Amino acid sequence: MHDTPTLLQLRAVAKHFGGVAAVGGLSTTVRKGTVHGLIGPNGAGKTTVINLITGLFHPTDGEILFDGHNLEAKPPHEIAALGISRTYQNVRLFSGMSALEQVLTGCFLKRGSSLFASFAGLPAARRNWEEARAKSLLLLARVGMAGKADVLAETLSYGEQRRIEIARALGSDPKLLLLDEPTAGMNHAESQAIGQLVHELRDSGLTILMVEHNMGLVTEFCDSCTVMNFGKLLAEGTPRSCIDDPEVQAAYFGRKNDAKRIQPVG
Amino acid sequence: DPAPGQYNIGIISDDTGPLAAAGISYHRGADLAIEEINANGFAGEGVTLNLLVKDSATDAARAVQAMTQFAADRTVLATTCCIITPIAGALSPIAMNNNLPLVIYGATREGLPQEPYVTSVVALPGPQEVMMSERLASELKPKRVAYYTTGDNDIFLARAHAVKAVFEEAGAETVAEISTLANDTDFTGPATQGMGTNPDVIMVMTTQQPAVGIISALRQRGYEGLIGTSEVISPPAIYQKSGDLIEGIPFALSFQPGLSDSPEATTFIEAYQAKYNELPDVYSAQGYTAIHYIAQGMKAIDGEPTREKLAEEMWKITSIDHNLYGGQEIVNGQAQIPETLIVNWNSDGEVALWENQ
Amino acid sequence: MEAILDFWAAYSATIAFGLVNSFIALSCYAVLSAGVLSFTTVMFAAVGGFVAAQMIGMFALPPLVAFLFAGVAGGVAAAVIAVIFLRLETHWMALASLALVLITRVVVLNTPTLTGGVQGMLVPVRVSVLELFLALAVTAFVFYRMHNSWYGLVSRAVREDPSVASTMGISTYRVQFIAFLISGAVGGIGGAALATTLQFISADTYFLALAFTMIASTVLGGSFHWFGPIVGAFVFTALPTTMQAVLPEIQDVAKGVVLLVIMILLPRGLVDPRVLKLRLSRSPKTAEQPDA
Amino acid sequence: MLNVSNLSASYGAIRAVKGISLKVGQGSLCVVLGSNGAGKSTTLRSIAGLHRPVEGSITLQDREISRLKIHQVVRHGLALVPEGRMVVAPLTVEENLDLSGFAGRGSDRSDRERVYELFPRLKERRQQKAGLLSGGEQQMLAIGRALMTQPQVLVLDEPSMGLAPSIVDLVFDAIVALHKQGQSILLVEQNAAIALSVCDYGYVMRRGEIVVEGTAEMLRESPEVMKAYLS
Amino acid sequence: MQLFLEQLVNGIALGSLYGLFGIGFGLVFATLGILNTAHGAYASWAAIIGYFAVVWYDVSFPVAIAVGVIGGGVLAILVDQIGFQPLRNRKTGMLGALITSIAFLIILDSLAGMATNHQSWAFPSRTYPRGMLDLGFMRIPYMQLIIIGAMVFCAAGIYLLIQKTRIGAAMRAVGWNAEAASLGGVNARMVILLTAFLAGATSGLAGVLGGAATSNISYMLGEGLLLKGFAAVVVGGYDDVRGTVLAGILLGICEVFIAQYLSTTFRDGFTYILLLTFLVMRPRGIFGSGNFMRA
Ligand SMILES: Nc1ncnc2c1ncn2[C@@H]1O[C@H](COP(=O)(O)OP(=O)(O)OP(=O)(O)O)[C@@H](O)[C@H]1O
Ligand SMILES: Nc1ncnc2c1ncn2[C@@H]1O[C@H](COP(=O)(O)OP(=O)(O)OP(=O)(O)O)[C@@H](O)[C@H]1O
Ligand SMILES: [Mg+2]
Ligand SMILES: [Mg+2]
Repeated sequence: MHDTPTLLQLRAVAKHFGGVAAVGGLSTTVRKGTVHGLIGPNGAGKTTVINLITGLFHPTDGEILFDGHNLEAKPPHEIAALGISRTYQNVRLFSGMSALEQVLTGCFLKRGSSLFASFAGLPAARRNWEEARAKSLLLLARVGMAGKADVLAETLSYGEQRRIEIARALGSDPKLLLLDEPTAGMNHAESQAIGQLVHELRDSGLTILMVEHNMGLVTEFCDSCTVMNFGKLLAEGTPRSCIDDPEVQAAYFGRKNDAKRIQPVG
Repeated sequence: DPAPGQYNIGIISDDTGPLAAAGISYHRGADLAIEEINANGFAGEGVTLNLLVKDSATDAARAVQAMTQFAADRTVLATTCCIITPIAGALSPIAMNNNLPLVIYGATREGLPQEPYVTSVVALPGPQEVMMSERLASELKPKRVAYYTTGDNDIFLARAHAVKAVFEEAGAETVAEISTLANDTDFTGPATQGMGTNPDVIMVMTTQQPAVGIISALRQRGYEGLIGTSEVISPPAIYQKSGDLIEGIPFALSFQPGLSDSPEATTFIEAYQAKYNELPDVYSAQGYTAIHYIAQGMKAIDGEPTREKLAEEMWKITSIDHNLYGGQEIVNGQAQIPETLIVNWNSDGEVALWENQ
Repeated sequence: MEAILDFWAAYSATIAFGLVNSFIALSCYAVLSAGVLSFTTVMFAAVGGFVAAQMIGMFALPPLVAFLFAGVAGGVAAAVIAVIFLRLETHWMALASLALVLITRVVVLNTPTLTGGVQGMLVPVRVSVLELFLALAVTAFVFYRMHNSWYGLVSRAVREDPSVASTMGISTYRVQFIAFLISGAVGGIGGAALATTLQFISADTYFLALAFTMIASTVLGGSFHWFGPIVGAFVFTALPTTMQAVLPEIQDVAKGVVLLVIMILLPRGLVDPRVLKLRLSRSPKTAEQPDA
Repeated sequence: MLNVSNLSASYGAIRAVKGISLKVGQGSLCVVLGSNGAGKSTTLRSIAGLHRPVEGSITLQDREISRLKIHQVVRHGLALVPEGRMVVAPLTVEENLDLSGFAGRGSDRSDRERVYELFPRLKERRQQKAGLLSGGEQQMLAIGRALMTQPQVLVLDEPSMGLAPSIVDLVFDAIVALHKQGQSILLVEQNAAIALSVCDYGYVMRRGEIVVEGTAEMLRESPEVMKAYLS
Repeated sequence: MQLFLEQLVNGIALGSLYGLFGIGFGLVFATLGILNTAHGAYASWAAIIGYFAVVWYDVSFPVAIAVGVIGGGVLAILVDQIGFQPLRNRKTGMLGALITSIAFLIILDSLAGMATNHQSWAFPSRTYPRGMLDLGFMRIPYMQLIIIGAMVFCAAGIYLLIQKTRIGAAMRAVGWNAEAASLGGVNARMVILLTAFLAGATSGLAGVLGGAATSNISYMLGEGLLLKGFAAVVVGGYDDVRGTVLAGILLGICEVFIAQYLSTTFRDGFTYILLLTFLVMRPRGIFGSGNFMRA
């Protein structure tokens, strides 16, 4: 596992909000073609890290390297164009758009024709548009929302909206997919399905950084994992080694950390 | 004489909107003129006129629509309208294209009348204030004069220029030229500024609302010298509102209840008071004149009146018979300045001839 | 036939203003649909109007040709404005654009050689309703194409949530810049259309009343689809005339009440694509719920 | 305590809840299970007054509450921890908690301290705008707010969502403790294992209907539930 | 020097009027999310009501103020309940309410036009304090002192109410999300009514005082205030009373001094160019309203 090349590297990244150091000098690496877990207590700075990687915030300090590029001061859309795509912890779909349109928007980077060509309706652009539609439908099917293409996304239930978000993030054929608690609000079976999807995606060459509180899922589906606490690195390694780390136990699992609770029940 | 019957005249009024106060006056003057004409057969034996009303709320687009509708209505023989120049400017091409006589009763601008369809019953601005200023300059011999004007209104800018030229000619120093805007409401700043220059005479050549505001502000700040202004403070409602603040301030005009004593004026004032329970003002006099101008043209027609014939006859008129000024000349469709009265409000709430105290 | 001709003669001006206001409303919609509430349309219209008036006055151009120049001039003005305005955030942008409307008026009043200053300007040519209609049809077609292209999709995304859109590779700046260019061009044409319909323009022609007409038409018609502003412009233009015919005494009050009632019944405007989508959502094919 | 009978709710033409009945007895802890889109949240929203039901009755201590406004429901003693948290973003943590003073159920500073005791993280963040909190912190705040109103029935929609394991433990410890003190609780939870280990009685929803109900043991042993939620 | 000082006070008084008017406008915008163009109509109506109270019932000036203020508040409540309430929870965003408010602007202004015969009126002399306070080196009209005082009083009161009390927290909460606030037990409807009343009342106060001071009580009175009040709110950073007031005063001073030392023709142009420059340099206003949403 450790011989695969690095795709994403954080070097002493810090982010301060006023007096609060949401991230305080975090260094870690994500290797190509792996599923990397990012875990830690609430407020540890996980979401902030994702925001920093996607350029919604800029680090107060340190640097982020992705696939040979320094992401410093790059605006979000340029970072996305480099091949980073994400979902949000609090689902953020475009209101007024159908499920299909959401995913289609996600395909923007891979539209294959210029804005003007598509406006002018040139034949090639038309073909591209149809391809993007077909791809979006496929992606919807992949997250289990095949029948809901025309449904106004905001009328879907929470769990369903999360799936649309994943499909939307996949639209741009990213190299790195950042998932912020993708299974929050899903039951065991549904989480497993998402886990399977994540594995399939990895096997097709995608790298995934996943924030998750469901430790069963992390142990089962992550290849490696970073644990944060108070914006700093607490532990790093395989999921198992992280979980067994006594410091992690204390910070993350609290007092009753019997391993059984972590295992999928049943 | 024209063929008997009822004929329609369109008025594009300003009954609502920012200039409604004056607009309603024009409209009422026109209404009274119609009544008088129909009662006395001024437009010809058996001829009655009927006023069709469309309110523009002083909005150019609405005025154009109203004018187009009148143009489309073949029963409309003539139209009258317009307080402000932009609307008059927008309506005259329609009048010309549709051969529809248009009498402008409020807006003034050089070159507005166009043969033969567009005519104006208001004189170009200036001469009256010039006459008044000449009198003020000779009687008061002011050393320092300050001027207020409305910077976004061409008519009042022109008036202020004319007035200033008179005083400068007479050797008065111009100590301040302060411009305000038509929509301003706060005049403490301009008043303070004007008084800071210590003028002995202040000439306020602005539109109505600012004029009243400036005069109030000057008086409240304790300015006691002479203020001169224009007919904008003549409507009785202005006196009702401002009372003693505008007493003794001279202004020039051609029609004023109490002073205008021609038979027409007396009848008009009585009828107006009976109908609306208040005194008419210059604006209603202009609305009145506009309709009489049309009626006079009608009367000159032989046979079935048409727009073309009416326009032709109106263009020929050199003097409007029924007017409230004791004489109203017209040259090429443009009214000339009628007799001028220099007056002020006195402490009895009446308008009296102005005298230097 | 007679009746139709009479109706046409009487209401052709109303229809003409409906067409003119459609341009103005579409210009407002162009930026609104990319998430920018801006009154700069008024300024673009002024630029277009005076450019067209000058061109017609100097070179006796036919109106439609003058419209082209007006559109280009509006677009250029928009490019300059966009560079400044896109630095601001939404609410502040709305104010800045209002400020620009006031500045425009001052500039118009004080450049008499270009605009006639306080005197205003006569426009010697009147555009025909047919010409206006043609110009609007072309413009509407452009909006139709845009709506159904990547630009349309992406601008809706930017309007709903610019930061999410940006993490999907969409440059908010670029989308909104394009929106401004379109708004400028269409606004310029609208200003020229207004000039050649009124035949007399001055500082007051392109002032706050136009901003009100523009925003009211757009929202009344529906600000989520390009067809909305056109419908809104016609309704808003015809409203005073209709009310005057029906209730002359209280025409303005009646106009306000009608506007109010429409907004309360259809708060998202007369044309609302969302309603259509909701209906689609309910079609039996898609209403199936996933099984556990 | 809380009695829902024949409740139906819909969004436009979509019927999301189809005539369900459920009961939360005095001092009991009931749980509702179901997959995504089953209608759980809609049910809870209807109970709390966030959504107008189409038909059915909801009584709280024999008082009909189905037509009441949200704040009236709260004042009658039913507090909801909603899906999606719904904290008041522009207010600080402390102000969010203090709002519940409007519930008029006698909450005061000491209640606030109790919430802070449960979630020390909130105390650290108490002057921060709620909208800037991390997801889990917001969830804590939503739970804290509900507790502040001192409800007779506490209704929680996936309270563990987005919480770290230690906090999930905390929350469930708190739920168990409240339950022991006699608090009536209605809980929607995706983690069926935990839910069934603490509740008295459970319902399983599918496509807007209740398909299985029974005591916790019954459900734990039901093959259907096992297959769907616990496998 | 005297001229300078007197003009300064003129500017402050004018700006206080903008600020006073802007407080309510900003309050409704920041808490209820409504850009209320009808806010000016409250000022016009309050002035008109106060005027009629004086003319018909011969009440004293303070009573006229009170009547106008209450009238403005009640009017605001009516407008809110008839026009804005039906739009709440219907996903219309800011625009729906904006147009509704334009509808009310049209209705209220034309009714006010009818009520005043489309004329401008003034409080009869001697029904309000018309004199000036003579300080020797300068003179200040009493009305200006009253306006400045009223503004300071209202600004301080409303600032404290919003920032330091639970009711203020509830107002901010309801404006952001009524459902979320209700979950804490807040009666959103009552809070909205209170907010609307406060906004209408302060606008009314600005209307009565401004109408008296400028001798201009008309159906167009509010329109003039609206644009300037809006500018004050935005420059101030729209959810901060202190910012609104400060920006309003700066605006007033700018206007007076530009008119005095440059020219009135350019007054609006210069004022707004200054404003634009300021916004470009400081895009979030004087106090820069803090962000409370995050990615
Ligand atoms: N814009 C901001 N301003 C101030 N503080 C912030 C801001 N964004 C985040 N924080 C704080 O930074 C800390 C880290 O937040 P972050 O959202 O990254 O946590 P997290 O690890 O994702 O937690 P969770 O698991 O609960 O989602 C939190 O305590 C939060 O309150
Ligand atoms: N605002 C809405 N408009 C239209 N339909 C909606 C809306 N909200 C939910 N629905 C539909 O109602 C059904 C039930 O949704 P609900 O949120 O109650 O499910 P849930 O059981 O809570 O699911 P989850 O576990 O994902 O939270 C879903 O099919 C959903 O699509
Ligand atoms: Mg997080
Ligand atoms: Mg749910």
